[in-house]
Amino acid sequence: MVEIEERRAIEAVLMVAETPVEPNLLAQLLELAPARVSQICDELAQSYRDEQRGFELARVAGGYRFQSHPDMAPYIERFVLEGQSARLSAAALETLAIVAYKQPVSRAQVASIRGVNSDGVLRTLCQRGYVAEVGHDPGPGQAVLYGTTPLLLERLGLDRIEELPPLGDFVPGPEVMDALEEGLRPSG
Amino acid sequence: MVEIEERRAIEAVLMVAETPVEPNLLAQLLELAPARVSQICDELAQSYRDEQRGFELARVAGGYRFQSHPDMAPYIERFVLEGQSARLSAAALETLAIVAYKQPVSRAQVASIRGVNSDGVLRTLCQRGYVAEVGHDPGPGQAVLYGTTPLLLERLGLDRIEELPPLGDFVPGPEVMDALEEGLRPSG
Amino acid sequence: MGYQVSTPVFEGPLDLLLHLVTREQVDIWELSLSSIVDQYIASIEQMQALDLAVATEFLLTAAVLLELKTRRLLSDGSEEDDEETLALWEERDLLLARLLECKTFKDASLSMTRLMDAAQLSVPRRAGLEEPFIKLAPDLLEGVTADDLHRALVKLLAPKPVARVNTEHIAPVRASVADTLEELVARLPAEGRTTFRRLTAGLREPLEVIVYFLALLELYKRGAVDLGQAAKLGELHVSWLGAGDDDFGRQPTSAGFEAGEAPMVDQYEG
Repeated sequence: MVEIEERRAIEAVLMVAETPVEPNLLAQLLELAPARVSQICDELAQSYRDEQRGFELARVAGGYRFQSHPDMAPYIERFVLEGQSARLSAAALETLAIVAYKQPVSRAQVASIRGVNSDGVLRTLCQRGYVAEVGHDPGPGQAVLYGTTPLLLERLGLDRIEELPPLGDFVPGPEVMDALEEGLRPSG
Repeated sequence: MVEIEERRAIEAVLMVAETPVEPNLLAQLLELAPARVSQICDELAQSYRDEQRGFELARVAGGYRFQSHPDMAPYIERFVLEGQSARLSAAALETLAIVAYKQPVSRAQVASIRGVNSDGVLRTLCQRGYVAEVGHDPGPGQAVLYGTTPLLLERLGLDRIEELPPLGDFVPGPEVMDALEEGLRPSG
Repeated sequence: MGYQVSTPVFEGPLDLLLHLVTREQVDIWELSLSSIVDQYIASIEQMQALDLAVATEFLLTAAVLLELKTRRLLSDGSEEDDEETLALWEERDLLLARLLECKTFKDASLSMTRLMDAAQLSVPRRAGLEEPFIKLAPDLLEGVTADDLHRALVKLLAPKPVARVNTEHIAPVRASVADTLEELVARLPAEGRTTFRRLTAGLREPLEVIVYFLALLELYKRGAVDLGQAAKLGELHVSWLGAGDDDFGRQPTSAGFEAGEAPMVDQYEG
């Protein structure tokens, strides 16, 4: 691999990574020695400093990641306060509901109930402290299991999670009844 | 604000954003004219190209975002083992095309074009977040109307839905019409 | 990743027509339905799982083709009246317009696929905020209640409405009990003693068989035939007893039915 390609590949991977990437993993991806990876990363970090970029390449928790430059913190704060919509998205509400009622629950279980991959939403909820890892599935694979946190209870104004409205008395909504009726109506 | 600070602030904000950031929001954060923001972003994008970075600054779904350079896709594929969005079925793509070009459009209209009930496909597309309810038909029945979402634009890599190739490009040519007419002659 | 539906031909009902008519230059009126079915079964066997949506759409397609073909065969005569021809042409124009529209969107969807594939080469950054800033973000749960969570889950767990095959375009089978009665009265005296199975051997539609059964019951009620069955679900034996006190000769509609109105089988549907 030519040198420029190595550098570009590392930049690309770090750009899409959601958590710090260990040099060993980068080395494996690029079929390079870990020492060489560290060297390239150091060079990259230096070049961003030289160019006075608004981001930096930092070594965090044993890996590398892109992050905003500390000098830019005031802008990030304004972005967070003014830019983000403060409402919980429908996807997040659904995911939170599944975790609250079905806990402890794995990512795969959440995805199968929602019908879509929900990893990103779960991560956001974890970051916000509403949901947390509560253990591992004893079965093969040992999937991480998620549950709700005391912070969530506090925000919902509940004392215990058992105070959530019971699911037992489930009645299909009007749209389901409509659909069923429609389906049963003889044609013609 | 000195020019270099504007550039750095934009780089920093885009680094922490999870969805494309509209130039208006950046303009508000930086107290700049939106046109100036667009200009800086274009210059940034150009500088990344000149420096042969492994990432690029793209204009997608009405905003700016960092993304990996398409040339680096082979490395990203190795890195992101699952995250890639699953391919849509042909039925889903057809329905998506109808919604994209005819929006706002009702379920009945979609079904009449496709020739089959398309409720299930529409529901899947809504769940994926590519299509959403955008209003109600003012006529009798007040049918729900569907349109495409910014997420679809992201998936398509487009800035605005108007960037889709015009539908006229896909109207079958005279040879197909002839073949159809020939094949469908009612009396032999 | 499940299976790859590698049968674009059968993806939609209109697609099939389109494919056969344009690409293979097949005259729809000379189409062999059985060969399409064979092709379809072969393609299903290649799938690892049966895609119900595809299967349903295929059945619908087959039904449309069958109906078009049937009409073609039935209207083969030279004494077609003008109105009927006109209606057929109108139907053809409608079908043509739909095929063109369908093909337009199908091609548009292919171009969208190409856009998606190209866009997929670039992966967006979604790492989000760094730790110190997360705490700054406004409380997402503002205004969210336990009832909201309950509602969200109930909606998720609600049984999904099942798609229904629209069969309105398929012409109903126009077999009537009155007609069948007439046919049986003409046929049974010569047969003397027979079985229900033999009587209905030439019938394909379950509805037609049901109509035969209803007609036989009517004759039994009037004492014109005797029915016997050796065992439960066994062979049903039919013996002709004679016209009895009713005259079945040329006048099939009688006291058992509404005067002059031969009941359509539709009335016997659940």
